[in-house]
Amino acid sequence: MDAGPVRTYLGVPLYRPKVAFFEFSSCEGCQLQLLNNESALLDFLALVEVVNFREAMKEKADDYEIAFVEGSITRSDEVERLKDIRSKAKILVALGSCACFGGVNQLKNRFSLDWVKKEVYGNSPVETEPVRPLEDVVKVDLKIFGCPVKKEEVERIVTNIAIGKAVVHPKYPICTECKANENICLFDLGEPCLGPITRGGCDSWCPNNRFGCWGCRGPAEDANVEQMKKIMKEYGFSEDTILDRLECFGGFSAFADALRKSGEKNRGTSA
Amino acid sequence: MSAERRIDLDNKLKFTDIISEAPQKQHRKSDLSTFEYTYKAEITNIHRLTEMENLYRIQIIDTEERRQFIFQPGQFLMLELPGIGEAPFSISSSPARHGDVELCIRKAGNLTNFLSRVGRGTHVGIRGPFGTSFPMEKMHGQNILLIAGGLGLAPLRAAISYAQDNRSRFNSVDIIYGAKDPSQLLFTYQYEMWRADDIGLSIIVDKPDLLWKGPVGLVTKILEQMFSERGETFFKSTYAIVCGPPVMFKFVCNMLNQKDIPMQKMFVSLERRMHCGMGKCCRCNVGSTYTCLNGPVFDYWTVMNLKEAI
Amino acid sequence: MIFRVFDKEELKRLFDIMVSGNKVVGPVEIARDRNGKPLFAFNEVDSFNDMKLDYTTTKIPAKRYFLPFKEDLATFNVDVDGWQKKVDYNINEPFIFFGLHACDINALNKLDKVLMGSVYPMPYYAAKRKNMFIVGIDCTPQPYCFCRSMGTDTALHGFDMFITDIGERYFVEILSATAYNFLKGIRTAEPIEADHIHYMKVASEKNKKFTAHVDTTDLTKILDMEFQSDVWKQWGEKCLACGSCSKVCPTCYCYGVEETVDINLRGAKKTKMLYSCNLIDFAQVAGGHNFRPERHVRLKYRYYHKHRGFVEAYEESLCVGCGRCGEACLANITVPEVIASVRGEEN
Amino acid sequence: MKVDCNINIHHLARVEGHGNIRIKIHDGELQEAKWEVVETPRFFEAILVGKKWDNAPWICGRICGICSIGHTLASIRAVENAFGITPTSQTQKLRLLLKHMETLQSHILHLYFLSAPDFLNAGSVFPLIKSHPDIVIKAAGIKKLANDMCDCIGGRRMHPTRPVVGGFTMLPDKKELIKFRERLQDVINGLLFTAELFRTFNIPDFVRETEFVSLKGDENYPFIGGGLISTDGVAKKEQEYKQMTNEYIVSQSTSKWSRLSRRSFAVGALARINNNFEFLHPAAREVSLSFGLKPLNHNPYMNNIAQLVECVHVVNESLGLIEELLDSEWTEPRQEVVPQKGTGVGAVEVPRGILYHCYEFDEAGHIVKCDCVIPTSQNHANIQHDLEELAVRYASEGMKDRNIGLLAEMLVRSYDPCISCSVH
Ligand SMILES: Cc1cc2nc3c(=O)[nH]c(=O)nc-3n(C[C@H](O)[C@H](O)[C@H](O)COP(=O)(O)OP(=O)(O)OC[C@H]3O[C@@H](n4cnc5c(N)ncnc54)[C@H](O)[C@@H]3O)c2cc1C
Ligand code: SF4
Ligand code: SF4
Ligand code: SF4
Repeated sequence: MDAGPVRTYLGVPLYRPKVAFFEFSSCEGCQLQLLNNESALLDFLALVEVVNFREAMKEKADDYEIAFVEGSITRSDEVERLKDIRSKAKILVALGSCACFGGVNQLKNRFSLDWVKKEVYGNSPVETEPVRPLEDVVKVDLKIFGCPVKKEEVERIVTNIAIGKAVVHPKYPICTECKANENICLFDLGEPCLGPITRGGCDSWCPNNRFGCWGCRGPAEDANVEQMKKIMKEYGFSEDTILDRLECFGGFSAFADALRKSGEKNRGTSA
Repeated sequence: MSAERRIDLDNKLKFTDIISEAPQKQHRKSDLSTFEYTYKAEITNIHRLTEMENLYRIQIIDTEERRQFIFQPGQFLMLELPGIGEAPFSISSSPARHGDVELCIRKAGNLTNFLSRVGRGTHVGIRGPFGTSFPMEKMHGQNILLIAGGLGLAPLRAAISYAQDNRSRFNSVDIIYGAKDPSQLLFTYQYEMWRADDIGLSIIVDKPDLLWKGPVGLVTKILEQMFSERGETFFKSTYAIVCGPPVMFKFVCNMLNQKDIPMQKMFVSLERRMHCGMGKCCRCNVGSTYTCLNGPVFDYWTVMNLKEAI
Repeated sequence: MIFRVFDKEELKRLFDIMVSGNKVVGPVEIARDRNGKPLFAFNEVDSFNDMKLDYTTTKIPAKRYFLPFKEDLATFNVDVDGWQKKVDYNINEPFIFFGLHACDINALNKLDKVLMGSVYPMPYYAAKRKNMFIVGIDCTPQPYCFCRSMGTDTALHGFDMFITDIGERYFVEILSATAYNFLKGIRTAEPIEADHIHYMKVASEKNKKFTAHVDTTDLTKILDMEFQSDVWKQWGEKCLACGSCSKVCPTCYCYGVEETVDINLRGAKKTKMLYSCNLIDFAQVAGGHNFRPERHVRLKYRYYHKHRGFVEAYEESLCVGCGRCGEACLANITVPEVIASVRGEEN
Repeated sequence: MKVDCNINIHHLARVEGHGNIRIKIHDGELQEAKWEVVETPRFFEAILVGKKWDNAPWICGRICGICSIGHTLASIRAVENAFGITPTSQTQKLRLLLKHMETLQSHILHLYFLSAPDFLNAGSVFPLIKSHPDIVIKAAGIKKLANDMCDCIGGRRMHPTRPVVGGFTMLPDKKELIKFRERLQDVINGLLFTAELFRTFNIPDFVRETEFVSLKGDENYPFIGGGLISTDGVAKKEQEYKQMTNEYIVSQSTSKWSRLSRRSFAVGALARINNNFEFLHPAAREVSLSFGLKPLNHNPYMNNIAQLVECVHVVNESLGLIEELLDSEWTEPRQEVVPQKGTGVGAVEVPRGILYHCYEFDEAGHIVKCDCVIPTSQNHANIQHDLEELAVRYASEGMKDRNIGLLAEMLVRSYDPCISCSVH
């Protein structure tokens, strides 16, 4: 795609960065969210120059400034490929929960690798490593949370990058947005929800649909997880349910690990 | 739908009228249309002061509006760049110049960084002026002591300009100015002019560089000196204006208080996040006091009584 | 004030007259909670039977019709030559609010003081508030209601008419000419002595039903004295800092502003979003300094603003005792308990 | 006669996931023709062990970003079958409607964004934005409608939030459905435009005898649950899916492979049409016939056309479903779920073919064993065998490597493989 005339905003010339998209172990859904972005796709392409997007295009170039990287790291060849991307990119963006926290993939880490391999591939050899988020391997400059990422948020972030505005994530939890959306609180309906401790920004996507939050965006700033656990218990949710939510996407892994350790029931190793 | 059943707006206001009038309306307090009314202004000059601070000269485009824009030293305005942000800035120039103001702005975030990238001729939006001011008139016939730390010199400069413009109305006028290091000193080109206008100026830096010949330390050090140089009676007829980080003005004010300057004769300027400038958004509240309405200039007695002020 | 009475079946006729030419918002049941109890909200209604006039407090207050959670303060057209700012106060067509409780009307009266009564009135609010015709209705105190302690269990103004069920008939207080005209459409009568007696009986019955109380005696002073008290820390430990209390509070009005550039760079928006002083970055300033970094300090701040600061400025508290915040709080932090603990009345 | 050919395509573009194509012919002898799947496995089947039943649809939907709705529905069906829950007819209709919209959006994505560039000589859809804006705008319009409708019924277009075991957390507003009914009418025109566009494309004429597996329709063109059938005459029940899939492990692929009556079989739109042609909506059947597509068709490239035909089918059927939903009173969105010990299978036709989820539960409703068989895994072996034959055939006709490479790529893309999904 050609660059077109230099654009300006309030007289300030804008930089049209070359961007590339890459994926590691993931469902590729976060990238797809961009293609799902029918109405703003053209504007999006005017802001950035896409030079590499395997899911959508055949052309590829190694000359890029911003790398959007989706997926978690689960194999040694991925480590190498990621380091290579890091060395070429000025800004490396972790796109989605897998890249930020390991995503659902990291649930694998509850088990021994041997057991996992055997359960799925029997005795055939297969290579795999414990699941890691990108930042465990390389430096990550910016994270875009969510499973999947929200296209409005990606749009806003890309616009901000183009005009040189800082990307600031909400520090407050989902509840703040949920209440503004006038939802019925799921706790009133007897459903669990991690809204009080999960970082806002998705505009309470799940609770808007009467579906409790699973914490895909990781903890809000200064999240009161201890109190949350107490509340869940008071509402009659089992430790299993609390753990299921906390461990699902990896954002709360430190809390989930602690909870798993404290619980007598060690579901992971019993299998 | 029968006409008589519709709600008759009887004594209720019809707001459509106000909106259509809004753009022509001059800025009047207590008028509904002033809330989001911005003066369109142009950046006519940008002067780089240091690595971090620029001085922007901003002129309201409409001459009539410019004439009507009257402010007092210590007041601030809200400066807006569409889509980038809006933030409060103290007016840093002489009140005599009405709607042709200077703002000394430090790069601190979105708006201020973007401002450092725009060029002359850029249009900005201005709301204001807002807030309380240094009661300059009350100080007539007295000594004034202007103490600034770092960026605190920005709001102080409006008071200094006032003192320059009205030098004969004050007894002695002294500035004590402290900065981290010599490279961060603001308005260096004006120091001689101030001195020429019979304004005492002492500058102190915390971390000197090789060329620095002046005193080294904190503003309190100069203040100590001043205490020993000037007699007790000097402080009896002195007003102080202190601008700078909270830790600094807390120390300075307490020292001045020991020299028996009453707390009501010391003025400080507080800084909080602000969105409206009009006492609505509550972001600037200290306790229940609005920094934008009841401040930003407070006498030190009030500040002492505000919980969480410092 | 003009009083009338009318028969029960006339209420529906009154509603029909109103709805035939106007948009009407009223209380409706939106779901049942996990214990089977109904949950209510204010929604647009077209038929009398859709409303539940015996509703208990709605989870979300009426505030959203006057002070939306999110509202564009201005939009901009941006092009190479510069920009134009467009301001729209988002005035609704006038509409009728049918069945607001006294506490919620009082909440609007309090908001009026800040948002309309001060030096800079807020046109976005005023436009909506002034264009709203309000029909108040009496209520039954719930276990969490402490409006009586806050002096907001009856509304003296801020509505057009207020309807009280006095047994066989409705008793109506009329405050506006428009209301008077509406009532001409149905059969009403001058109240007789018996009606007044019934009215007073209903009122005193209602008073007996309050179970939650807040002792407001000398509260401003006590709050000042207990500023450093450790009880705040205990509440801070429980607090989730989610801001739900402020969002559901009919009188919380603090907001944040965000400016965004459209993805096509041809426009921009200045959007206001109701914020909460309990959220972590409420008091953060440029440079990153946070004046209230701890949960308990922020929680305390909310109580200071409502029960001390506002009293100082307006001689009344900014709480109407509706109990919504306590009901919405998952950590069970309720106003009566917090105030009691600050007064040292707990345990 | 051309005797040598050497093709090496690393990380094939415009498919979901990572796969390589390698073809080597020396002296007229096929040395190697390989469809390699190098995607990293994520071990979903192991991940789920020990999890409570309500995790299954939520986590399993994340096997794939493109067909997450299909995965969610298959997973829900498996859990419901294990617990003996029969969804209400309202739930069934809404699920089918949701499914249809996913099919529509996925097929359109494939047809326009992944497949069409091949026929229009472009590397991606991006240059088409300039050269063929009308096409891109049409495609985006259809996709947007489908996605918007998924948002409305499923909560969101990807990793849906409303469909749960027992029904839905929330029902759409009927007023919304009325609006969608209108927009769907417009889409019919868009699809006719698409048909005209594809008529101008030169679909390679390559035929290889293949067995096709899909759900079996009874009265309707099948999408959710029911019997299993193959064009070679095999018929099985849903819970006997393992006898249909016969998964085995191969070294060239981290995805498992499948076989039935022959060395390999195919699933997907073409398989569904080959097995259930008579149940297609008449309008869809008409489009199909206009392309000369009728059972049994053995040209894998025709899967593109089969997808187009299905688009016409789902749009027409959705209009009917909306009508039925609008005519009925909404009932409770969700049934109560009581977990019980047992095993359940859910077979669902997702855009790329038949998908199976199977879970075994303990008394408390915790997953003991989990198995997911993905359509693309079932196709891998068939892709491999198609490639072998294609390479030999075209090499012997003297075609240039570059062109064989392109045809090979197009072949793989025709299957619309969802590779990360197949590896899961
Ligand atoms: C009365 C008054 C007078 C002032 N006078 C002057 C003056 O004369 N000169 C001057 O330079 N400054 C002055 N200031 C300070 C000035 O207002 C701030 O520097 C300005 O608001 C910065 O705006 P910004 O958009 O550049 O920064 P922002 O982008 O708002 O960022 C400021 C800080 O807040 C943080 N932040 C940004 N967005 C968020 C968010 N959404 N959530 C949480 N944290 C966030 C950032 O980390 C950053 O550190 C004054 C302030 C007041 C109140
Ligand atoms: S549903 Fe969840 S996010 Fe919403 S208010 Fe309740 S706990 Fe918070
Ligand atoms: S509500 Fe929770 S789980 Fe849902 S998208 Fe937002 S953060 Fe993720
Ligand atoms: S503080 Fe709580 S009780 Fe008081 S008005 Fe607000 S929500 Fe109601």
